[in-house]
Amino acid sequence: MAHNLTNSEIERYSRQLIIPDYGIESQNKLKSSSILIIGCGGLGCPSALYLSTAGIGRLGLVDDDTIEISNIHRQIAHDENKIGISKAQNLADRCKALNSLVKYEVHNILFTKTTALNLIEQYPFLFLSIYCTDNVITRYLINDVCVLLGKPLVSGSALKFEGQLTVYNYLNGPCYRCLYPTAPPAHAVSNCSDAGILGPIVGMIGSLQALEAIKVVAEIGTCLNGRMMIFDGFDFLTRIIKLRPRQIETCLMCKSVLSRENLTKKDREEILENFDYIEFCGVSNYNDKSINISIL
Amino acid sequence: MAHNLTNSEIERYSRQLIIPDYGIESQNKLKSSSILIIGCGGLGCPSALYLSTAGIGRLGLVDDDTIEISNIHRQIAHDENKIGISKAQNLADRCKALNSLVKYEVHNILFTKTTALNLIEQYPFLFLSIYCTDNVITRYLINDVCVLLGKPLVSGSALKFEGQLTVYNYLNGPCYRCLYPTAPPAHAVSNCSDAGILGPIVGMIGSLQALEAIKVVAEIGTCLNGRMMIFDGFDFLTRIIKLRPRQIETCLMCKSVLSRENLTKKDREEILENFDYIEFCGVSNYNDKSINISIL
Amino acid sequence: MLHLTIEFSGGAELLFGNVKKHQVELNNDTKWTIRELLVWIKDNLLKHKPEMFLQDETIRPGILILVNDSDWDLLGNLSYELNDNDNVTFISTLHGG
Amino acid sequence: MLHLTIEFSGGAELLFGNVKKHQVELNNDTKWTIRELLVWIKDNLLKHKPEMFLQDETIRPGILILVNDSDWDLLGNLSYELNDNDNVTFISTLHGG
Ligand SMILES: [Zn+2]
Ligand SMILES: [Zn+2]
Repeated sequence: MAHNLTNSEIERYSRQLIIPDYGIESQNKLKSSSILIIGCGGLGCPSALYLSTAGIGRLGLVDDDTIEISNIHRQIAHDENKIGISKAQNLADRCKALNSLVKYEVHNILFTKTTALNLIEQYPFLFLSIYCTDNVITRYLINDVCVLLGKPLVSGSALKFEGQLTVYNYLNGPCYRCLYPTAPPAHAVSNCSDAGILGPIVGMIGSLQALEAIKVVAEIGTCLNGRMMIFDGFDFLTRIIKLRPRQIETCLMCKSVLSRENLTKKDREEILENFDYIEFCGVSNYNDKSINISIL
Repeated sequence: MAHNLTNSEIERYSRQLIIPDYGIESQNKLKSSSILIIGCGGLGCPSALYLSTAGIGRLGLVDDDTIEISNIHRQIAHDENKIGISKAQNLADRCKALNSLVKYEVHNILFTKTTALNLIEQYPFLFLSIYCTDNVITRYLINDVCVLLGKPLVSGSALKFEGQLTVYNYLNGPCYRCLYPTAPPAHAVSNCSDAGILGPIVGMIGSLQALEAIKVVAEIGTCLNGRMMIFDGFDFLTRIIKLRPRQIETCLMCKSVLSRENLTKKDREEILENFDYIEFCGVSNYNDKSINISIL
Repeated sequence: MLHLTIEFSGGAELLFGNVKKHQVELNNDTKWTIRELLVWIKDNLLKHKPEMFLQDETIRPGILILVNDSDWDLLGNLSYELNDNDNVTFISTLHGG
Repeated sequence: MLHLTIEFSGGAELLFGNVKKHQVELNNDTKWTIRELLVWIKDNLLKHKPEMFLQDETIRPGILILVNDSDWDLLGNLSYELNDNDNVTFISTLHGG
């Protein structure tokens, strides 16, 4: 079939090209697609490494953090002599050493209402992975921007020995807000700093985020939209659960999008502007890492 | 509690130390244990990276192969400018950049009857991951050596969109030979060169091999001994199946070990010597990659 | 008797003495919906911090309820009537990464 | 009728027209054990290469049989008598990595 792969690409990707369910057509789609990874920590590292080696066309890496000594037990792209360096830049450098054919873009920014929409608009396919010190507010914000722009969102999270994985806002599946219309109380949210996390758990979930992103981009197989994988690594139990469909009647974002023919850029900006994320999540700012609470 | 961790180790591993089910005792056990990774390809890379960053004491890396262009789409420790370099050496270098506190040992050797026993004897805990171009003969050989030495074996394998994972020869669980007493016909075995493999699949299975190895070493949680995880990444289905117990009556190796009080080094050598692996597997030598067959 | 398996994961088990799996038997003279089960769990299994489990007589935001691995929202939410041998799971959303 | 779900994975599906999941109905005038089922599968579902599926009247080495996610060896091997709605899975061992 017709394709835009060079001989050197065919050699490099040969072991995935010969998979009957993948093939040259999937590689073509990968090569002409862009993916944005938000968070270059525990999940972002394996996700980015595998998407890069698989040959995605363009990879955007977002993180405003720098590498700390307590990150490197699980963030396998960050060498011990890189403490203090930008995570996004360092991950891009590591990926580039593995595959220089990919176009990398580094965004050392904090996700806020103003930055989010502009950034995500630039990427035809979006793939999410949240870094460890993340907060609920960023999850709602990224979700909402994806819904407003009609982009699928591969969501992974991990804590201690556990992991969760799903694809939001894809086909008939729900978005994050369909599933969680109300934010959890701020004191009920724990993160890797206070509850801990084991490296292989983010390795597994991050790798699977890359898998789902490849399947979405190549339009092959059955993705986790409308389903969620729950993994308990301590007892080694997996379950795949069935989720509610998109909530077009009650979800604030899905409703806004589906009630109009075509959203303009101005419409999207207004919808985001009118929603008070800080109040909704009960936090003090977009980068709220200060709440130190008992675990749950 | 008493521990042998330095302050800098406590800082580095803090996010896993604070997991209630892990804690300082597990880290102590990790630090004083050795693991041998056989095969530094698709599965070996994530396994080694996560065991290294987690702080295993000593990591042995075995592979007689050099890096090829068709490896790097899935072997995330091997940079594109390292073609032709030893896989074991390069993986050790990459791990060392992530965590120089670990002791690394590189073995650029082919596994045969003569090399296997000597090598595995040196490692109190053994962890297996087979490289992609591997053959059945090596799997039986490694299994048998582990049974003769009483060492658990974390086994992963992957092909196309699928993965399999289990822990052999651990507690009451079966060994590889208990489960497969007869080798498959040589023409029925396919590998990554002829059937293909996707990077995120080895990423997932390799990460989970590191998880199970950590649990075996730290003696925590419930491992996959007596169970096997089967993953279908195309349709995203997981299942965990229940396996037969150790076959002390019929398994050639388990029987030899359990029928005697204490095996001496000479006993082990004799048992291996008397078994014709090449005939059993129907291949021509220990490094038989020549059979090019239709897939299955 | 109505036999249920009740499971907690994602951190929700910390409210229940860190026990992930509970086998319970309920007297089935009356019908049991999730609404009544939540109150029963609060009164009989919950160890502390009831406000971390229930809010305004339903589950607190951030915990997903599953019946036999299906989102309770597909089954009628609080009004779902429990059957013998149902598995009811409470999953706390994880945010780390 | 005896209703069975028959699944193939790990590459075994390639012998069956690349179809992973088959729903079948068997006439249950007589009892069905795995022994008979193997022959029935060879005659009715197998597309080609019977020697890649059966050898010496049992499954060929390298394929694991599961009944309801349990190793058939736990259930009596060839003599296991099938029940209505059983799931029988054939898994080819993977060797790659
Ligand atoms: Zn929605
Ligand atoms: Zn055995």
